Amino acid sequence: MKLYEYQGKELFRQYGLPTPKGVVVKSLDNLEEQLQSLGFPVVVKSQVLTGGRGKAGGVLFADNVAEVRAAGSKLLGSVLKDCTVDALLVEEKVAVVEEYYLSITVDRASRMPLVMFSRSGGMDIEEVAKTRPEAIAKVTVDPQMGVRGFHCEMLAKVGGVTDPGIKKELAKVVKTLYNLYYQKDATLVEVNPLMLLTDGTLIAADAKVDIDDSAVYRHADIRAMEEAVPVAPLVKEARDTGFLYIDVDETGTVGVISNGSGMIMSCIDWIARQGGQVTCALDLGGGATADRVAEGIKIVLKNSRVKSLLISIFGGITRCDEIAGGVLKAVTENDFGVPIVTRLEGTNKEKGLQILSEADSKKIIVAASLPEAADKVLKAQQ
Amino acid sequence: MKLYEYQGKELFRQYGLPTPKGVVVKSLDNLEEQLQSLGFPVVVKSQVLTGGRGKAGGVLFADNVAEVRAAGSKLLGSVLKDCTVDALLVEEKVAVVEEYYLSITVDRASRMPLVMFSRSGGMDIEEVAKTRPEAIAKVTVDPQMGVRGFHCEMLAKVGGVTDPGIKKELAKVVKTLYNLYYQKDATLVEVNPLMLLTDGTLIAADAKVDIDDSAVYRHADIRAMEEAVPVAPLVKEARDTGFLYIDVDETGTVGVISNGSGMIMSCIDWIARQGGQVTCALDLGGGATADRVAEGIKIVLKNSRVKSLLISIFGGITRCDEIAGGVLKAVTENDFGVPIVTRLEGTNKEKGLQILSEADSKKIIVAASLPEAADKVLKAQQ
Amino acid sequence: MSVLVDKNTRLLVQGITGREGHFHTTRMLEYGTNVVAGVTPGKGGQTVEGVPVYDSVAEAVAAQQPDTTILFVPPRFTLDGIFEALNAGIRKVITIAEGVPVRDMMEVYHYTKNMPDVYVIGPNSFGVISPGKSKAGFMAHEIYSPGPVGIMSRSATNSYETVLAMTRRGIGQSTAIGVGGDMIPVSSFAKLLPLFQADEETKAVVLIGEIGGADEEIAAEYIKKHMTKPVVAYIAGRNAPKGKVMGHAGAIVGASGVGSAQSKIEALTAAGVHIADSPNHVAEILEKLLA
Amino acid sequence: MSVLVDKNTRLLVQGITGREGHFHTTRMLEYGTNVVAGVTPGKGGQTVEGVPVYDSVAEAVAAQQPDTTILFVPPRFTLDGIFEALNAGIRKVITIAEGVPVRDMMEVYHYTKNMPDVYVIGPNSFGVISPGKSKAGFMAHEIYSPGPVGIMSRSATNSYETVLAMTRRGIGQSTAIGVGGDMIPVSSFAKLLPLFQADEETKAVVLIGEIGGADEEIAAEYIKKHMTKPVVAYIAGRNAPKGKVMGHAGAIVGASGVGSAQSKIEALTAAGVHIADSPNHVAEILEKLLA
Repeated sequence: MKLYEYQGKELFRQYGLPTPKGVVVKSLDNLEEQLQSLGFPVVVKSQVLTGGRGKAGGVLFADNVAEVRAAGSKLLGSVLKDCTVDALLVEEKVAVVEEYYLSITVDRASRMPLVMFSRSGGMDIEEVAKTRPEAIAKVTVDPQMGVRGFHCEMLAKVGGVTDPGIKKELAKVVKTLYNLYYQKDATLVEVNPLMLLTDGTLIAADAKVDIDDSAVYRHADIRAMEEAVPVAPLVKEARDTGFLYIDVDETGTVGVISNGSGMIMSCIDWIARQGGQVTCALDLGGGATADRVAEGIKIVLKNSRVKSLLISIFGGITRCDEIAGGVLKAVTENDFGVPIVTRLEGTNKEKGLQILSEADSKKIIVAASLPEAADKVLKAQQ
Repeated sequence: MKLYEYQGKELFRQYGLPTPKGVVVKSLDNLEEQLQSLGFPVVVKSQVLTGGRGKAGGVLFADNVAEVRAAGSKLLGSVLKDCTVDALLVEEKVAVVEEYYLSITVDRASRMPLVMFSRSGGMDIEEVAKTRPEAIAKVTVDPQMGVRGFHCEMLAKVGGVTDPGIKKELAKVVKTLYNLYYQKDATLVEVNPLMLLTDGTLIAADAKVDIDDSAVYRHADIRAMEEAVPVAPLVKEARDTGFLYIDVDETGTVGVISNGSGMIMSCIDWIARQGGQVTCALDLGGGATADRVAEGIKIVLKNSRVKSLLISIFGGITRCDEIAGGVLKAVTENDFGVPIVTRLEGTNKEKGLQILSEADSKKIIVAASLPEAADKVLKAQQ
Repeated sequence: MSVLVDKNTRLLVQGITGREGHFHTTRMLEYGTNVVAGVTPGKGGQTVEGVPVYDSVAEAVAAQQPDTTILFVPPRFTLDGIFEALNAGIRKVITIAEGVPVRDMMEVYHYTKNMPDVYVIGPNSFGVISPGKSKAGFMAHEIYSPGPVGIMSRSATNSYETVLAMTRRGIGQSTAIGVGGDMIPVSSFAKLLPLFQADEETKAVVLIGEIGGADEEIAAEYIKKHMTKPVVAYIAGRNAPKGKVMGHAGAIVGASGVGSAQSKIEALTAAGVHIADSPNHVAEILEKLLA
Repeated sequence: MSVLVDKNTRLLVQGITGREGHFHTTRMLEYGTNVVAGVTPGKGGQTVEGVPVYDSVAEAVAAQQPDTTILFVPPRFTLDGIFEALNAGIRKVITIAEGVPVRDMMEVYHYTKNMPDVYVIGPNSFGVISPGKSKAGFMAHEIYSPGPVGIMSRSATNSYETVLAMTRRGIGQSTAIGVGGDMIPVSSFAKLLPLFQADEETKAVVLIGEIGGADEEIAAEYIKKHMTKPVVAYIAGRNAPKGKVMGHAGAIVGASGVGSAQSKIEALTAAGVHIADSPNHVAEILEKLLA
């Protein structure tokens, strides 16, 4: 679960990591009142859950309330890299000496948190990664040790920080951020820029935090942030039904329903190989009943880009007869113009095929294998 | 560092473990005012750092302020099992269904925290340990796992708790106490009794907490409790000089100074074997200088039970010439009536013996080995 | 022979009285698995399909000496369940739950990483099956057949596809292991390859990976150095969608290319592994290799 | 031969620029120890008695390949220092600091407990010496002499007494190890006994224990099962004072008697160990055993 910058900063402050003084603005009514605790100049930052916000024009500067209003009028409600801007974070500008980069994510090879630090922070960090990878310090932290003095020493040394005072500050920030990362079940915590102020302290000027969806349940404070995070309507509808809806490609024309991400990837791969393109996919997970399968089909067919649908199931926990029953139910109860190619294997396969063969609908096409199904789902569009 | 009951309970409350409502009383002035937040009846408990307080008469009951005053007059300033009572904890009595026992200490064999629980808590728990050891559940907790649901299940099952509601309460208390134990560097946390109230909740009616002396430095809250804890004058004087003073036996007549607890134990063993008894010992640790050795000798000789002193040093980091210099300095600068048997080995031994041989004092006796030294230090008393 | 489970396996089912636990216990018993005990706290003394139920793993171990356990417990109790099993001395743990927090499995990984004889399969695994002998999992066992090919897969469905294609061609399996589809599988390819290399019955190994992580690359290193048996690999996700990326960390780490289908295929190819384009292709390659 | 340290040891000194670190580096060099590098953060590039100093253990390892490290750092930095050394791949760590928090060493113990080739000696240890070859510690090396007896001791001073008595009788030492006097020594007797059992030069082993803990009892189990070489033990503290006890936990645990001098002596006697009454007595027994 991705958090907005202002939500990430709430967590930062909870852990004692300083952030600039700021106010979240969701409407321009009473703007003067909303901003009364702030000094000027300020930065007006669009709250969106994607990177590259600055370069896309989502960050503006203002010297007074009128300028904030002007910026707000421009930004609020606008669409930035596919995300609608519902909120702004208005923050006091701070006098900056340097801009650092600091992040923690997971190193999947060693199964350890990976801390990355560079003195060359700011918007061009990805360029630095390409042209001067040695300028980015990377340290994995054994979670059974936790982050230690020597980790911070290594980050500072490779990252190019030599001043003892700043090293000490950095160590404090790294330890704080690690604790937040670990205790809050984050999969990403990124501060870019981490600003060095004139007084030698460090302050988090941005916050990118992603929390493990599977662990949100055990953090009441993050659960409370959840409702502010927008979810695409079909993703939400799928989630409420217990399914996972995935947007694959806007130019695609095929919908895929399957049980398990591995099979979904294989379906996408096969259809691509046959020259087609999947636009969205739905993962039923294990053990879906006929009623729920019918629900899933309805959700996918709400995506108007879907011109044909491939349902590929390998029944383990999931039973093929339930899938077939769901297909039948969906087709019977609705008037889709979309052909459905179904391919069943595994538990109760014969029973499922029996149900489909008795359906007597031109929209229901049966395939015996995944290659055949991929072929048929594309031909059905012609 | 042992904490008073009321200090331990401060920690309990900090971690969310309930305790009875209470007030710490150090003087009987304005008693009514001090107790105004409490309801009656109350328990008046002497705050001492030793066990068996109840059986020794240190706990009284009172139904009103006058009775508290009477109890207080009796207890405040009294001596309970060698400890002077400087403070009382006056607590509201609670309606109790059962009294449990719960503690966490370290299991030195497995190097893991050991949680012990019994449904048969209260003053007779040691008797239970002897006669019905199976009634006390003992579970070691791998610190890399932390305390888990299954640990609590095992404690409840062996301890004899079957009610699901109480089991849940117990699990909460065990987890809380474990976190306190681990995070606060405790070497002992004991709640006896842990009271089951009529509403099915558990409450800590007593608190015995011992914090690892080596780790107090990293807990500001515990450092703040330190000044309230009384330290025997000689122990304090030794600690301020950087030494460790140990009371061995009130009936003893020999003082021992050495560098290292192993050697001190061997000195005590040897003197016991020769029919003598050590009364106190001072551990110089490593690397003491002549000045500091002289300080150490002065501290030990302030104990009037010391009729002769054995100094046994095996120099590693510690240098024998510094020891000899210290002996000389102490004897020259003071007028002790006490003979000092010195036995030196290791680093700069010859130089040390040279210094002692030139001292020309009848009070300075040199021994070549530990058995000889033990022999001489006892003969010197005759 | 076979690996991890066989006729001698004494299986414990944690969460045996739950809906899934009960259903799959029945299926496993039908398959011939020696399910010796179950655990559900508070349900000790009951039986499920004749299998005795205990309140704790420790009690089940004392009474029935299981050597392997499978957890049919919800994701939020999975960490406790795994630790309980390890704490009671069980060395083989199979975890099927989907949606276990990443940090929990990180803890299990690091807790067990220096224990050479401990295998934690999963999470989000379909289990382990040695066809004709024993199964500990929920896979559709009808598609499996005994034979000389060991299989490890991150994806349940892709391994089913592969097994079905193999079985249709008359190529059986020694053991099939679901290493699990989550971010942090505990005992992954590199930890399991030595078992197949040592197993006399296994003549070839199939590795079914997918994009993300570095387990296929790490496996490639092991294969290069130690495997004498042929390995066939299928990597799913060459055309998988890219998620909306927040922050730069992914891009910085990704700069090395590790985790992409291309990186995995290159590493495996360099290790002498046969690369298949599809589950069906795996079976075709095996047919030639074993001919 | 000898154990843990010898002529081939490449020693790192953590905290080399401190007062103690510098002094004992000099003493170790005098003894012939191959001190290859030192570490003090911020002092990289300096030298101490000709030994190059680095900012971190990782850099020292990259430049000088030490295989063993000794920490002359204050107790509150000991945990960091040990973890830094382990993290950099050093497998033998000697910690002399006194006053390290118990929890810190608990963490080190559990972090390393499944690493068969990792030895963490201490804390509160005098170090390790293989007389005539190498020393990594602060012991008064003048009293040692090369010979056939391996020594492990919880107490520095009691081991010095014993060594002196042995040397005076012409009985030398293969290696002497201070396992440390704290509540939780990391690599204790039972972990070290196999080294002495395997060491060709060692003909007999001396174990110097004291009251408290169960390490002597655990060692007795190992000796009973695996040791073919004679073992002599001295247990200090038979007449040690009892501390003022708070709470009942100690009494409940103590009901079994484990930890008392009597329990240790009984366990060791049952394992065939020769019990000495004093350091001097150890030497007397050895004289007969080796005659």
